[in-house]
Amino acid sequence: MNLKVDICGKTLKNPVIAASGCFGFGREMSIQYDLNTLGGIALKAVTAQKRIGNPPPRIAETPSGMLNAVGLQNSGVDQFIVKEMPFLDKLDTILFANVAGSTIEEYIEVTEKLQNIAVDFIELNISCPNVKEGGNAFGAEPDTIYKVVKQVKKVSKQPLIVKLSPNTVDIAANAVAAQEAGADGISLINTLIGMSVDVDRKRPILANISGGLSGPAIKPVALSMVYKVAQAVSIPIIGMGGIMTGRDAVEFLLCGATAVMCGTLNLIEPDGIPNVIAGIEEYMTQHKIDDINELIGGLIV
Amino acid sequence: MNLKVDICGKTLKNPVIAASGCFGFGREMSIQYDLNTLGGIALKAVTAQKRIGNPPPRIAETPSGMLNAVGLQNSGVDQFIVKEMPFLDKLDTILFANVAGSTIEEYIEVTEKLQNIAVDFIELNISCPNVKEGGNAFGAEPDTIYKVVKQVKKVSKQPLIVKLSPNTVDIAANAVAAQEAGADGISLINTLIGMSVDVDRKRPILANISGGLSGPAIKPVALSMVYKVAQAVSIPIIGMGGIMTGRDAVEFLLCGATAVMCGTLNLIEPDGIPNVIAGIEEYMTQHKIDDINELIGGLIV
Amino acid sequence: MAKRIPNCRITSNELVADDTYLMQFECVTKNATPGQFVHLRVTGRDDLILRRPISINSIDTKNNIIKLIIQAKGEGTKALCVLKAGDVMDIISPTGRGYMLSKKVKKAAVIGGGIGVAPLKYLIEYYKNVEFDSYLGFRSDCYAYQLDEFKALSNKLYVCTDDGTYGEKGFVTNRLDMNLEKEQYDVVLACGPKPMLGSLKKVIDKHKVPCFVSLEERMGCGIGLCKVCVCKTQEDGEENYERVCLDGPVFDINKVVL
Amino acid sequence: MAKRIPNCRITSNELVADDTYLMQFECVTKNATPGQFVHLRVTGRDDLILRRPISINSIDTKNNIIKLIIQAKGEGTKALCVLKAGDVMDIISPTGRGYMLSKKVKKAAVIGGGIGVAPLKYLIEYYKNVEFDSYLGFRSDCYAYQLDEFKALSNKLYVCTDDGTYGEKGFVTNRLDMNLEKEQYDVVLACGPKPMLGSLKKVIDKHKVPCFVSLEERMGCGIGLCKVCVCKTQEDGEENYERVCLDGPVFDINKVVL
Ligand SMILES: Cc1cc2nc3c(=O)[nH]c(=O)nc-3n(C[C@H](O)[C@H](O)[C@H](O)COP(=O)(O)OP(=O)(O)OC[C@H]3O[C@@H](n4cnc5c(N)ncnc54)[C@H](O)[C@@H]3O)c2cc1C
Ligand SMILES: Cc1cc2nc3c(=O)[nH]c(=O)nc-3n(C[C@H](O)[C@H](O)[C@H](O)COP(=O)(O)OP(=O)(O)OC[C@H]3O[C@@H](n4cnc5c(N)ncnc54)[C@H](O)[C@@H]3O)c2cc1C
Ligand SMILES: Cc1cc2nc3c(=O)[nH]c(=O)nc-3n(C[C@H](O)[C@H](O)[C@H](O)COP(=O)(O)O)c2cc1C
Ligand SMILES: Cc1cc2nc3c(=O)[nH]c(=O)nc-3n(C[C@H](O)[C@H](O)[C@H](O)COP(=O)(O)O)c2cc1C
Ligand code: FES
Ligand code: FES
Repeated sequence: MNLKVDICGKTLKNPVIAASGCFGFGREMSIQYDLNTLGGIALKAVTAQKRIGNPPPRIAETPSGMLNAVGLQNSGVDQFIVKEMPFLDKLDTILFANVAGSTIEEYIEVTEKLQNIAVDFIELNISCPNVKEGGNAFGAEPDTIYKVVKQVKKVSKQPLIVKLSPNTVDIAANAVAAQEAGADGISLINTLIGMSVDVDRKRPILANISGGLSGPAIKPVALSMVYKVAQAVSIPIIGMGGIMTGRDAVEFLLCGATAVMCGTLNLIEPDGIPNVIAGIEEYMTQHKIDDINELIGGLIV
Repeated sequence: MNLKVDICGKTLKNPVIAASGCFGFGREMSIQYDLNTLGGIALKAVTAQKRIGNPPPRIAETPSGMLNAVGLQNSGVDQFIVKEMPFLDKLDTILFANVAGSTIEEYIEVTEKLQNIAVDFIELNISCPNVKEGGNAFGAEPDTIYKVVKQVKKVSKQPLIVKLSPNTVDIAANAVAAQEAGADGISLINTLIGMSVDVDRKRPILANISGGLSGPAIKPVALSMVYKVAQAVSIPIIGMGGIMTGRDAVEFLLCGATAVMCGTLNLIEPDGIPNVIAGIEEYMTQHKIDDINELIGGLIV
Repeated sequence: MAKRIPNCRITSNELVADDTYLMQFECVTKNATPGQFVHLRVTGRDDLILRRPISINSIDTKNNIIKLIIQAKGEGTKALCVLKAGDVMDIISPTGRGYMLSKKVKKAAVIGGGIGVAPLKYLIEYYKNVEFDSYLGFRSDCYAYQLDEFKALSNKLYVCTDDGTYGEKGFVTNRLDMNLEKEQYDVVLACGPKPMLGSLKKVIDKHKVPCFVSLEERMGCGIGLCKVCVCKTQEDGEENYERVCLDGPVFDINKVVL
Repeated sequence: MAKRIPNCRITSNELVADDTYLMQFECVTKNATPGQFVHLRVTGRDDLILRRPISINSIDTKNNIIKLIIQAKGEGTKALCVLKAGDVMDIISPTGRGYMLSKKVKKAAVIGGGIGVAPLKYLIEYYKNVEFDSYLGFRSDCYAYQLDEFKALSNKLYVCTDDGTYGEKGFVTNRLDMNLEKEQYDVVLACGPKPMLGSLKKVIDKHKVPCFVSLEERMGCGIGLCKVCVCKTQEDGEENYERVCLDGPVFDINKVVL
């Protein structure tokens, strides 16, 4: 059975990647299982300078979903390189460095600093809903997407995956803009903007008032967007949003994703991703599919 | 205890309204309970001509939510007036006629025909995701919203409530555009666009491929949008999206909604809305609140 | 009238065939006609927001017990099938327009496939004065259920399996087709999967017997509010979508587009 | 190491105070330190996607039984509290950095409020060679639990209730404050609601005793991945957010901003 997929000429052992922000820099999970069994790891977002992030509470539970408002807490790109890369360098899996920023200059600065580092892909996070500037402000409309992608592409030797926001009108137009600006792939979706209220205290649950909605609740939205983007672009797509099982992952592959990412799953089940990989294999066995690439875009409409 | 709220000078017995498309024209539910206990009823969408709607399956279950793709099936505005109004005329509750269309002309035509009919409000549905033309195409961006609202407002004697789509970048800007064009109120949210796949058959579950996501899953998105719109406009807001209990309704009131609508709830529990009203009363008793108007916009941030 | 009863107590739930359970629960449902269904929700499974429509298999009016045959397919029916005596579920009962036979009907055929056999049992129990021949189709022996009951209630019983592991090998619509050459039925009453109803339509067209079929469609409310559960109908050349939950599930076979 | 065990069997679950349950379940957890917690998910409640952190109240290492004290508050804890012997739940155990006492500690005070009393029992059971004075605060008599056990395990036991229905009326931090005038403790170990920890901080500042507190924060993973569970810390003038789940829940009171 072949589970290998190819993205921009790089081969993933299987199509299941840990999503950014839900896996730290891999260290904590490495005591749970062998990280080399993963298709890849998207690392926690890094910015030019250290950020302490938003005050707590940063998480709220919602029906079949959750809100988070971490706010890009990280030690900055320099510390990332010094502190995290030595551990990551030893891994034999595909690495996605998730790059965030408040300005185009910041995106460029971070990407430049990552040039001599052994990360396989740059994942341009222009879709974080939890920071005042940057993030969603760049990722919502085709013209701003085009601008930032064009600039960052110039400095990036690694293939550039652009991570899109679902908080938009026309996701396909946004994906096309990224492709035209030189993106080598699209990952989607980041979180939907949401809110939750403690009626007894008459206060929002998150200190940040609103946060990013993830988990099973958003899977239908994610699937629809992946399917639309797959009709619109020719570059590979990495789909995510609410994947909890192998069968969920297959839904994304059928809709046109070459690989998938699992985020929230890791917050619930430390052994979640290995189970998703096993679930895909089980599905393939049941349906007598030898090569996972047969599933990609295989939806019958 | 006062549950009465006021919208555009009309008094609702309580702030709980049946949402459009989930209550037919009232008849089927009238055998379940006395419809006059409702704050109001938003009727199923009507268009200029009869529409047969989309082929089945039109519904899919998703985690804590559902997708629908009814596609505005209705007998047309003339038949609505002849066949449904005699029954509705006898009710003592506030009626919202939900107007849909594919062109601005159609919205105008339907609204004009409703002028001599005893409906209290026109609810302009520029946010239906399940038809190819019209619907979401009008409701996603400020300029098109402004245009259609401006035109329809000219022909409407009844106060005009504009129902907004969540499939957008900046809901506050959309609401402001509606207000500037003369809208008397805003209702939101209509459904998010979503999709669901049967992995065994490798096919979308809905014949229409995608549909509108509703139910508890979308409540965080709805709350966030209601809260943002409440900061941006001065006209009343009717909030909805995933309300299942009195406490859910209170979340929306605290975020700034003057009234709420319940849609999906009716598909699950025929006695759902009476229970929501009772739940609000229970909350008010617990928290020693005499007048429901104290709750509206009462979120402490 | 369809009524919600949020706490129906299950009195028993037992496996009667592969993946197939006979569930019994306490419920005062008077005047339910055969072909009507109950609309079930699994208490506590708030992630599964929709109800599941399940046909009435039998009613014990003396003890107020409703019987259902439930096939464990997806998440909801699987959750229903593991419920035990004493557990509760949330139901709407009864709903839909069932099989309504005129007084003139003396002899009729019921034809069912798979899980579609279930409502036919209540049908032949209910119309005590009608003589029924039963035609039942199953994929295989291991999926067959309630054959003894059908045997006792029917004038004649024909059972077919796709693989020949029980009764006749082949499709039960073929058996009906052959029998209609000699047998006279006032009406044929059917329930089963779409392909079976399609074959039945051809048989009916050929023999020109009145026929009513019970349809399946994905549902929301189950009581006529939401129009998601439609089937295509054709009358006087005009196509329409009618609600399976309230205008059906039982339709004249000549009215629905199969 | 924190490990997921998807099918932990509950052996008993009983009410020990108003809304408060003592739950026992089978689990091989070796080397759990006091102050560590288990991270629980209700099997089958797929709408509640997050786990709930609950401190270890006691471990019976011989029989591999973990005891928890759970207060039924919101949906998740309510669902946990109705579980019965034989039911299963999904846990991650143990996680967090607990109270770690150096060999030098001979005499210590534990101070807890409400549900924060629960982990202190495992603490005083665990450090058998330390002499503990226990200071326990409850809102009211009806919320107090395990007082006999604390009595047996403590050198001295002080109980306060807000309304005076049991023990002393008033806040337990006041009792500690008064006692610190004469008593010498090598360390004070605390767990309780934020306002209590705030008052404690003042007491500690005044008497200059080493003190470690266990914090509560809303959590995601519980194992250090997601950084949602943070508390503000201050060291050398620099503010930071540290993870309650992995860097804590037990922190030096002088490091955290309360
Ligand atoms: C009028 C009527 C009577 C029925 N009577 C019986 C019966 O007596 N015994 C029995 O075992 N089954 C019966 N069915 C089919 C039964 O309703 C479905 O098998 C069941 O809803 C599937 O739910 P699930 O949780 O297993 O599947 P899931 O795939 O988890 O269901 C997801 C959603 O799709 C709907 N759905 C999926 N498959 C079907 C289907 N085939 N028909 C309708 N809705 C579907 C579910 O209701 C639910 O809303 C009947 C259906 C109808 C319409
Ligand atoms: C390290 C630690 C140890 C704890 N030990 C115990 C214990 O021994 N016994 C006990 O009864 N309680 C304990 N708690 C508190 C307990 O975790 C919460 O009361 C519980 O999570 C609330 O869940 P719910 O389903 O009742 O509330 P809901 O409001 O339904 O919960 C929704 C979400 O918010 C979170 N949440 C809500 N309130 C709290 C809170 N006070 N603290 C943390 N998360 C919260 C839930 O975990 C969940 O993710 C502890 C908390 C922490 C952080
Ligand atoms: C706690 C948390 C933190 C996240 N942080 C990041 C981040 O730093 N960068 C990023 O691109 N996405 C971030 N995301 C979004 C996820 O990578 C993913 O796009 C989203 O959660 C949807 O997938 P899921 O439903 O599988 O979680 C975060 C999500 C969560 C829940
Ligand atoms: C089956 C169905 C049909 C709907 N039809 C309409 C409609 O005709 N007009 C409209 O404005 N909204 C329609 N809606 C949207 C609802 O009125 C409501 O905006 C949405 O479902 C969110 O609320 P809820 O989560 O309470 O259902 C429909 C929703 C459903 C589920
Ligand atoms: S299921 Fe709602 S109308 Fe039939
Ligand atoms: S809960 Fe995820 S880091 Fe603490």
